[in-house]
Amino acid sequence: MARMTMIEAIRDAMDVMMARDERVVVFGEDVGYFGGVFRCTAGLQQKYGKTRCFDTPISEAGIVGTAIGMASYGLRPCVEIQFADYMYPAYDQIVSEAARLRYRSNGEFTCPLVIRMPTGGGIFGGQTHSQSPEALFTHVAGLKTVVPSNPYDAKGLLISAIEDPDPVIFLEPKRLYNGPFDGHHDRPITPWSKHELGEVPSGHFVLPLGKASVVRTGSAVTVLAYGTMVYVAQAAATETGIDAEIIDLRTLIPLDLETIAASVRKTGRCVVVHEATLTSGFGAELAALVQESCFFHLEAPITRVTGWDTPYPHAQEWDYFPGPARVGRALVETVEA
Amino acid sequence: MARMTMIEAIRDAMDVMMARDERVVVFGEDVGYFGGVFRCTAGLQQKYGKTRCFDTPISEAGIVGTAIGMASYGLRPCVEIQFADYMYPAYDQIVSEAARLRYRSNGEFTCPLVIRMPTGGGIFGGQTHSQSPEALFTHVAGLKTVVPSNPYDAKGLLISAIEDPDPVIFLEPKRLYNGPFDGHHDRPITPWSKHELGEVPSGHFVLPLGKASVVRTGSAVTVLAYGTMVYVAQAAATETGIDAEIIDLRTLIPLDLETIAASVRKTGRCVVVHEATLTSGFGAELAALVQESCFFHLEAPITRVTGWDTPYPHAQEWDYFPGPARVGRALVETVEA
Amino acid sequence: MSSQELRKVMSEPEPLSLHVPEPAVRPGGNPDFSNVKIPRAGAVPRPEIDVDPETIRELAFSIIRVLNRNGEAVGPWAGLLSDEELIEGMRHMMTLRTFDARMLIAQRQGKTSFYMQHLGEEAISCAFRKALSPGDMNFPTYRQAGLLIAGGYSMVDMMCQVYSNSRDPLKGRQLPVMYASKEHGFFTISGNLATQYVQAVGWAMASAISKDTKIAAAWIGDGSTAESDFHAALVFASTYKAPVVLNIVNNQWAISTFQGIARGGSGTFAARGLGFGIPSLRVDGNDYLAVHAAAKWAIERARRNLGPTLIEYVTYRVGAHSTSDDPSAYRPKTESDAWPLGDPIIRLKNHLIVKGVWSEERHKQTEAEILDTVIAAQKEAESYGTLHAGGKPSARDMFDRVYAEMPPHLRRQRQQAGV
Amino acid sequence: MSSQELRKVMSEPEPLSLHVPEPAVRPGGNPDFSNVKIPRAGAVPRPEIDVDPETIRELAFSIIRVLNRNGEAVGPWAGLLSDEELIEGMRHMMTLRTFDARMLIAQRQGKTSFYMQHLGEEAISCAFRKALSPGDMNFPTYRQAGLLIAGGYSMVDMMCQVYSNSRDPLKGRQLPVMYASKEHGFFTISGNLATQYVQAVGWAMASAISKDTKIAAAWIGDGSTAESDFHAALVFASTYKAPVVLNIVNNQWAISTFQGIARGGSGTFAARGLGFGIPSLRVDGNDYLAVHAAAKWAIERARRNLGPTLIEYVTYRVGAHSTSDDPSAYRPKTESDAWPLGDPIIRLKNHLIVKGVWSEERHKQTEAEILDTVIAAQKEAESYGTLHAGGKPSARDMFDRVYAEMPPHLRRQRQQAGV
Ligand SMILES: Cc1ncc(C[n+]2csc(CCOP(=O)(O)OP(=O)(O)O)c2C)c(N)n1
Ligand SMILES: Cc1ncc(C[n+]2csc(CCOP(=O)(O)OP(=O)(O)O)c2C)c(N)n1
Ligand SMILES: [Mg+2]
Ligand SMILES: [Mg+2]
Repeated sequence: MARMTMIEAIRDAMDVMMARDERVVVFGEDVGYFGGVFRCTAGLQQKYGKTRCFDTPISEAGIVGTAIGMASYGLRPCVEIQFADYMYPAYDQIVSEAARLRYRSNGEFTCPLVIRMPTGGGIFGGQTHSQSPEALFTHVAGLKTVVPSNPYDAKGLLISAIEDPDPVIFLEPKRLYNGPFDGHHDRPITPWSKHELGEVPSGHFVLPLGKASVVRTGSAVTVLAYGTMVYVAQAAATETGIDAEIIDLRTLIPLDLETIAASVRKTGRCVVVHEATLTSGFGAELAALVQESCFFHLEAPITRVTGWDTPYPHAQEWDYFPGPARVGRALVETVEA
Repeated sequence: MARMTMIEAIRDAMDVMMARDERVVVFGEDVGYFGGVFRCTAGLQQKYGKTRCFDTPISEAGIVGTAIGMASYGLRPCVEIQFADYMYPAYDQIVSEAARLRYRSNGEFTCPLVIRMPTGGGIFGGQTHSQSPEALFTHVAGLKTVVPSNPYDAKGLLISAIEDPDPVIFLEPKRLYNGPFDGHHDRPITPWSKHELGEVPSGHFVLPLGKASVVRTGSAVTVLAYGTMVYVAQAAATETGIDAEIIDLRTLIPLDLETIAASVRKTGRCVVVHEATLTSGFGAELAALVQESCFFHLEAPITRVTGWDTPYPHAQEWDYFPGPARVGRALVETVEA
Repeated sequence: MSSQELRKVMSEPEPLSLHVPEPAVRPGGNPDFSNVKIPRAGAVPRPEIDVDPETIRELAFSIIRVLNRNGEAVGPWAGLLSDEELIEGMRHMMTLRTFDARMLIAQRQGKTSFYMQHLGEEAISCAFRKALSPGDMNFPTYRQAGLLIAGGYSMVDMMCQVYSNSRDPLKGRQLPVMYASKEHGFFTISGNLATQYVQAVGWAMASAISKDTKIAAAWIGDGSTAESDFHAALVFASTYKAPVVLNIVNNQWAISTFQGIARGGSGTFAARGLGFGIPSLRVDGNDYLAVHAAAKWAIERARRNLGPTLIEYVTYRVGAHSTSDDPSAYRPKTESDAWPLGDPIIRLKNHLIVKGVWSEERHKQTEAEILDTVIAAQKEAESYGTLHAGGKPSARDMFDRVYAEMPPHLRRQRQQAGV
Repeated sequence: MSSQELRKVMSEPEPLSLHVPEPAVRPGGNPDFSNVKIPRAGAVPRPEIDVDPETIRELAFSIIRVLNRNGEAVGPWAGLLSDEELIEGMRHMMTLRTFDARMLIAQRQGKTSFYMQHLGEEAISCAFRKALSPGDMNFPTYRQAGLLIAGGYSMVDMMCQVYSNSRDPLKGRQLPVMYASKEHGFFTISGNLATQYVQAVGWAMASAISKDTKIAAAWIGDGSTAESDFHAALVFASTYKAPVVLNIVNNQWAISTFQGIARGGSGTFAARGLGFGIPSLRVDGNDYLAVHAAAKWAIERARRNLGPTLIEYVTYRVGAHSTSDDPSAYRPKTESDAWPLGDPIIRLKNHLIVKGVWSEERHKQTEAEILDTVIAAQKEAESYGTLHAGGKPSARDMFDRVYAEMPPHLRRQRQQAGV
């Protein structure tokens, strides 16, 4: 076990897989020589050569389109989109192609492909370096969508994603790269080197896709969260003193509905939090599912605490971000409802 | 008043607006000389000339990208994407640009633009001529999303959309072009010429965006539907004999939550139907909103009846399509729950 | 112009106006292809395989042709195929045409929902296929079924796909003609235009990364070159020198829009390659020998790691775009008769007759034989069902293969569907 | 090669390998631009405005230059600007450089989150702006603030945008440097690369549709030409002969990737235009006079309804990509010193001195004046706040202008936010 940042854990997952499996190739904008603008691929080109890890032209459609071709050939590409905000030019290739190759060809062609992208705000990145587009993937049959919240999970889930026979969208909350961030932007963060979840096994290990993790047990209300919001929810629970059970979903599709439903049946209340805009966000699906499966256990409406239905603003970042105060208010209201 | 098909009503709306307002221009693939593969723009080039209505290269990104430039210049483009399934190459321009010009420039530049696209299945079009991607638009702040279900609404809403100062996604359920379709694919449809909603006022008239219509009043359960599903829901209510109140949403964003909530508070039960895949479909948002705003009136879980979480298959079209039998079952279960 | 004159012009500009390209003739007019410049057969030189692309720019503006008016094969691109190979090619094209004719009728009879034919374009996919080696991969559009026919794929399987019946290899999930066969080097066809073009480049890159010897062939229509993925493909192919042949089938029409709408101000589609330093050829697409020779040259370049080649095949879409289309609404009915490059089957037939290895009689006889074979295949296919009658894929199949392993939510849904 | 030989090669192919382009030198190496072919100033001819694009293909492979080593303006592209205009251009470039320097420091002081500078590229946007007429519209990237400086936009407003303060014209919604001003012909900058390129074409088409006389200018970086919207722009511009100037600023780098990654096998970026029949020029981007002359030519073509022109400006990004970047990780520190086209300010300075209308002294004096002006603007801007201190846009502003009229759901959310 070694202490790692989330960046190091992600890099380590690729490193392990590139060493084990010749078919794993890594590419994207600034990914090769330089090692990525967030340094997630630093050193991989040096170690595995220019044909296993390389720079691409600035064309997300080209990155994903060629990766699909490579996957159908038999390689296992793990590509990076520099920011999730820049995945739109590749969206057609993701939705119409990667997600459907297996289905439409009845398995003649498949697409074992991982598309990594940093998501989320909190770094004053403005509207094009802050987005959380997970709901645009969860609506698409054929895709899996993963959002790790710590170095340990990131490594185990990324290895699972690379080994998965189907396309996986791997969303990396960039605000967590260097340490858990609970939304208190005016306080220093603990670096992962000082945090137990920075403890990452060396070598190959996997966390299965589709298993949530209960990061805090409680009986008053269930909080469904993923990525950065896991820490915000924890802060909110601590600060309000509410006995919240917090579930880190880790994988959105496939979703661990069992764990969710078991918790909500126990607590009778549910708050959903995410950073993406409210309307048609993944929180809507969670609320719909929870009321479908736990209706007769629910004692209060399911509340969503999310980014507002506006583009992510620059100066008003902390007004937009669903921080611990807003989440805390929702916890109180839900418990008191 | 004249009886019109939905195609004629849509064409008439563009015709009226092109005659009234020189700034209105219409273009897309096969839209000019030929008049569109569904004939929605037939005759407009002849009437208004090649620079007001014209054919484009096959590039959805180019169609929407140039339309955004034109809108920012001061024109009012109303463009066609041949099938909603082909909007993905334009998705970046829609999400990152059209939806955000006003916001990011604080109103220096705006984007009065309508993007029309046929949606939905039921014509054996397979996975790339059948999609209903509305949820991919409703998640995007800055867009409005409209889905008419009859010729009258289509004309009134399309004129509103063209006059709207912001970008509007106008989804045309292609299975309704020639007559209301209730999901009984083995029965002949009534053509619009024999249907009262085929009655369309001539000249200029508008239906405001954001107002739903209660197409059937009832007290046992509220059904939220739009597009083709409005007729499927009606058939299901008739066939099950359940006293359902059916709301045709007409506009998804902005949503007429008032009308919805008033109805659900009255009936205490709610079924949501759409043709799009279940997970993260717009039905999720509706379910989330309804339970948020009507929780203490709800007597049963909100049920969603939708397309399955698979690509739209060709041969199994009627197994996929959420027809009156499936909707009927949901009505019965919800009323009996 | 002096700067003063310039200023004058600048200060009093004329109003602008929008240029919208139009085909030479519309319905009612007389077909006119006088603007199509057609060089003599044999006139275009055949460069060395490792030629510097910048020195052969003119090839993007000419047309490589082998068969002349007299049915002779002439010039530097001739001489690659034996008589047997030519006769085989003849049979492939005739089979494809017959297959199309039967499926068109079947569609009209309601046995399936939709069909797309190749009429007039048979030489391109049939001849190209013969230049490939086993293991090479095509990324086709819906108008390259000749790759399957010439590759020996089962016609019954093709028809079962068209009928979405119980033996449909794709389990009814796909629109008719959207075949897929890994074994036959035929990538699963997408309904979304152009997406396959850049995937082909990726497949070729993968082959190079893997130190394999296989190459890829990308296919696209004239109209679809306007799509963005065409650009992505050329960028990546050019940068990584991917072993791929980038084929453009210019059949003059994209549904109702003539090729000038996509081509704009460039003289040809082949010219698109010039901006990328990619050797770009233009070939008579109705000349089986020319298509084969150009394909061979490009495939050889790819195989020798010399990088991509772009080829524009000049042809004409004689039939409707699909069974949903009626071309008489946008082009003169007789336009195809006026098409100056003739019919690929008739041209190869004449060549074989001139060579003395074929005759009108043998042609008729072959036609009859092929018809029998196709009808037999059709009968067999129909015994497995057609779209609305007989055997069909199950509703259960609808839930399968969305993922390798069915996730819980799909399991729940399948259960709900009661299948 | 005979068909037999060919077959032999085909049957025993060597393994393929992937080509990944690399810059000539990496950190630790000696900067080397010997591969950059630079023609003499004055050597490239100046074609008539209505020239047939096919006859000037070579211009896409050369470099139009006006200022020679001795600081003289020579050749057919010289002579368009008066001394006053040149001195004004000098001031614009110096102002932009000073503005950048101050804002860089401000960013380091934490007064804003982010900044992007123009070091070495000042001539391009400053000179281009002077060739435009009122009402023309630019669709810029983040590296053309010279369009605003040379267009007389208020520096205080620019700084308020950079600081996201209470007077920020964009209400704090946008990342620093993402300016927008309709009045100053400066379209709202997007964080998403290349989207503006095709929008510019649409704007130009709208002008033509409206029988207006205004033209559009599209801007893009070398790296971003790989994006798909670049293709869409060229397709539409070529088809509709849109009155637009398609500018490519080739500053050799796209963050950490050298221009060979985007350019691939084509000799130049200007060559991309050739595949579309668009006249394509290549210009010394560090030569104020050359930039202005080429811009004038292209703008005049557009204005006279002759259609689009593509211009590649050859320049060098001397600074870091942005304040988030450190170029020493991927290129030699001294590479910018070795850049053979020099510095645009020094080159114009030398020209003015040679002409006898400028001196080292006057230069220093102007530098000081400009610094004073910029500092004064900065003081004023800071009096309205900086990102983390002083006045700022309100949380209420966050909910505004998502739509022209606030829909009910946003009203509810604003209420919930308590603002
Ligand atoms: C992305 C996308 N946009 C539009 C369509 C609709 N469409 C199908 S075929 C076609 C015309 C294609 O023309 P071309 O590329 O010339 O090929 P051809 O049919 O002539 O072989 C169009 C517009 C589509 N299938 N996909
Ligand atoms: C769609 C998209 N992809 C990636 C990025 C990230 N990005 C910002 S600038 C840049 C490099 C652009 O290089 P170039 O076009 O050469 O312009 P320059 O910065 O050199 O002026 C990249 C990759 C982005 N902003 N948008
Ligand atoms: Mg075509
Ligand atoms: Mg650059």
